[in-house]
Amino acid sequence: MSGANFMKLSFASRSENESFARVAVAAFVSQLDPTLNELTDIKTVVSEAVTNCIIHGYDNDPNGIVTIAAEIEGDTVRITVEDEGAGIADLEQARQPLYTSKPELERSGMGFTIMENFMDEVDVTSAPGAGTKIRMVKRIESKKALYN
Amino acid sequence: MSGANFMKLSFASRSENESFARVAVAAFVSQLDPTLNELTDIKTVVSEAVTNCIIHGYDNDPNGIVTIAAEIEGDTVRITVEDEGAGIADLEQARQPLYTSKPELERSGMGFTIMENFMDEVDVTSAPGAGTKIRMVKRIESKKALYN
Amino acid sequence: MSLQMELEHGRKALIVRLKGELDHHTADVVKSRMEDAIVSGDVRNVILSLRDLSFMDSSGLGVILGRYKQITAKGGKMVVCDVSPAVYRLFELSGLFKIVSVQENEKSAISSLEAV
Amino acid sequence: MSLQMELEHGRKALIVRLKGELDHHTADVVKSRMEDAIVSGDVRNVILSLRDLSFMDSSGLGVILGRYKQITAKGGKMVVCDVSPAVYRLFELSGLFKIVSVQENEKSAISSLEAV
Ligand SMILES: Nc1ncnc2c1ncn2[C@@H]1O[C@H](COP(=O)(O)OP(=O)(O)O)[C@@H](O)[C@H]1O
Ligand SMILES: Nc1ncnc2c1ncn2[C@@H]1O[C@H](COP(=O)(O)OP(=O)(O)O)[C@@H](O)[C@H]1O
Repeated sequence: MSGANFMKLSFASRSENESFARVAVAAFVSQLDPTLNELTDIKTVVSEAVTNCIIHGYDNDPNGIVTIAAEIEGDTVRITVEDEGAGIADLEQARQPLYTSKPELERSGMGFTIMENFMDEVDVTSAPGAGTKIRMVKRIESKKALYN
Repeated sequence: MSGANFMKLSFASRSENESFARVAVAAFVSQLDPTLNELTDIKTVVSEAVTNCIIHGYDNDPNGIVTIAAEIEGDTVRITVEDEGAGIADLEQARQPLYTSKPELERSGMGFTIMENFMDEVDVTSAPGAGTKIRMVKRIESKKALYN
Repeated sequence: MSLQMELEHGRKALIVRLKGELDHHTADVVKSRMEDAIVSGDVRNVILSLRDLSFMDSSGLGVILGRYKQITAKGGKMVVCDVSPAVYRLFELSGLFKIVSVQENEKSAISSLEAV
Repeated sequence: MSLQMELEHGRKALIVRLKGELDHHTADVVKSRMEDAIVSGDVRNVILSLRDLSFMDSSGLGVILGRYKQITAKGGKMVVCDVSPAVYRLFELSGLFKIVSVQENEKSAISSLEAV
């Protein structure tokens, strides 16, 4: 392999695309021969981030666009999930476990906490009216073990 | 549902992405609740078109970009697969069953024939040096049956 | 659809079995069907079986917590059973396993309701 | 890897079992491993079992046709067995089923070689 492998995926902000998005990213990452647990982690964080774009970023308006980029380099996968929606005013508050701005929608407020726990790095860029971009990094252990 | 659902996917022209591409498109199309046969058809034509971009469009250079767009409207899925590679000089010849410009790579020359047989419409735009774009349309029967 | 639901009105509890993927998209139908069953039926307790659940994210936590609140407000109990390691991890992270009773399978879930 | 290969040197034939997905990406390894086995080993015929093949496209047709040519050049035969309806359709479209013998399973593939 020369250099990094990458993909970029954009789709309508419809909830029926949540499942599609996590399957697509999982299929891409499976090139690294991850364990089932690692694959579940990846699916879960993609689901969290994409759901947030749809619910919070676009307030359930199906006319927004969600963009995912993924890059594989060595044993590391980098994933960004991005919307051009509402943005987040108070990032520190947003990242608190159990904090949600939409309790009426039965949100658990656990999305960011799950991303932080399942990935090695999570970095959020956001500003009100300017959308939100989540960058996540995870090293895939199975491949590493192979090279030891 | 209001309007059409869509997705757009770009990735490096590496053969390891062939499997990823067909899984991603199949996951998107599965919203239409296709039969297993229909899903296999879709996977196969995506595999054919993407493989052609990689082998013929980019001559196996992994630095090219393959782009897939898919749109679901009613019971119909529209898929385009596109490269910015070599292009095709003689389209009529290229679409002949069993014709291949790379017999040394054990190509069967059946890619276009399969696309034409498995999809309802196939339309190719190409010019030497200007890349190739395949547009394919398929109506998903299972959904239609449901509405009858 | 990527989620199937089976509702069984047992003597002690409404048994809800989920099959497939529970995310934001599918949580709506889980919410409304369980809500309706709890409100309209003579339901004292709820057993939620996740044996055939192949995926769940935090939207699942939300809908489970919502039904937990609903049934406890009626004086009932909620037991979740057949929880996969992946789902258990979400329960741990969110602290849900501290408030919702988790049992190994439907049988022990039923016994746990009888024991009290 | 998305394709696994099993090679068994039988009395009458080299038996090759493919499992997983046969596309352009995985065709290379199928080509080189079968090529090596046919060239180096004392192989008279080839039986290719597709029982556990979950996907195949026209790159698979190419690699099968290539091995067919290789073994027939040595005076041998090639039999393909356990062909799914989807793969059979590709065989039909390409006319491959007219030149390569297709048998139901390994057993009948072996008998078909003995019969001649
Ligand atoms: N893409 C986004 N756009 C706007 N706001 C967001 C976005 N993602 C998260 N947020 C904000 O951060 C809060 C916490 O997110 P999260 O931890 O995923 O919990 P939940 O989605 O359950 O509310 C959300 O309630 C919302 O206010
Ligand atoms: N994306 C493409 N870019 C350039 N040439 C192409 C492309 N797709 C197809 N072709 C040309 O059309 C021919 C026939 O394609 P196809 O029927 O798929 O057979 P095969 O891929 O087995 O050669 C190819 O051999 C090639 O010359």
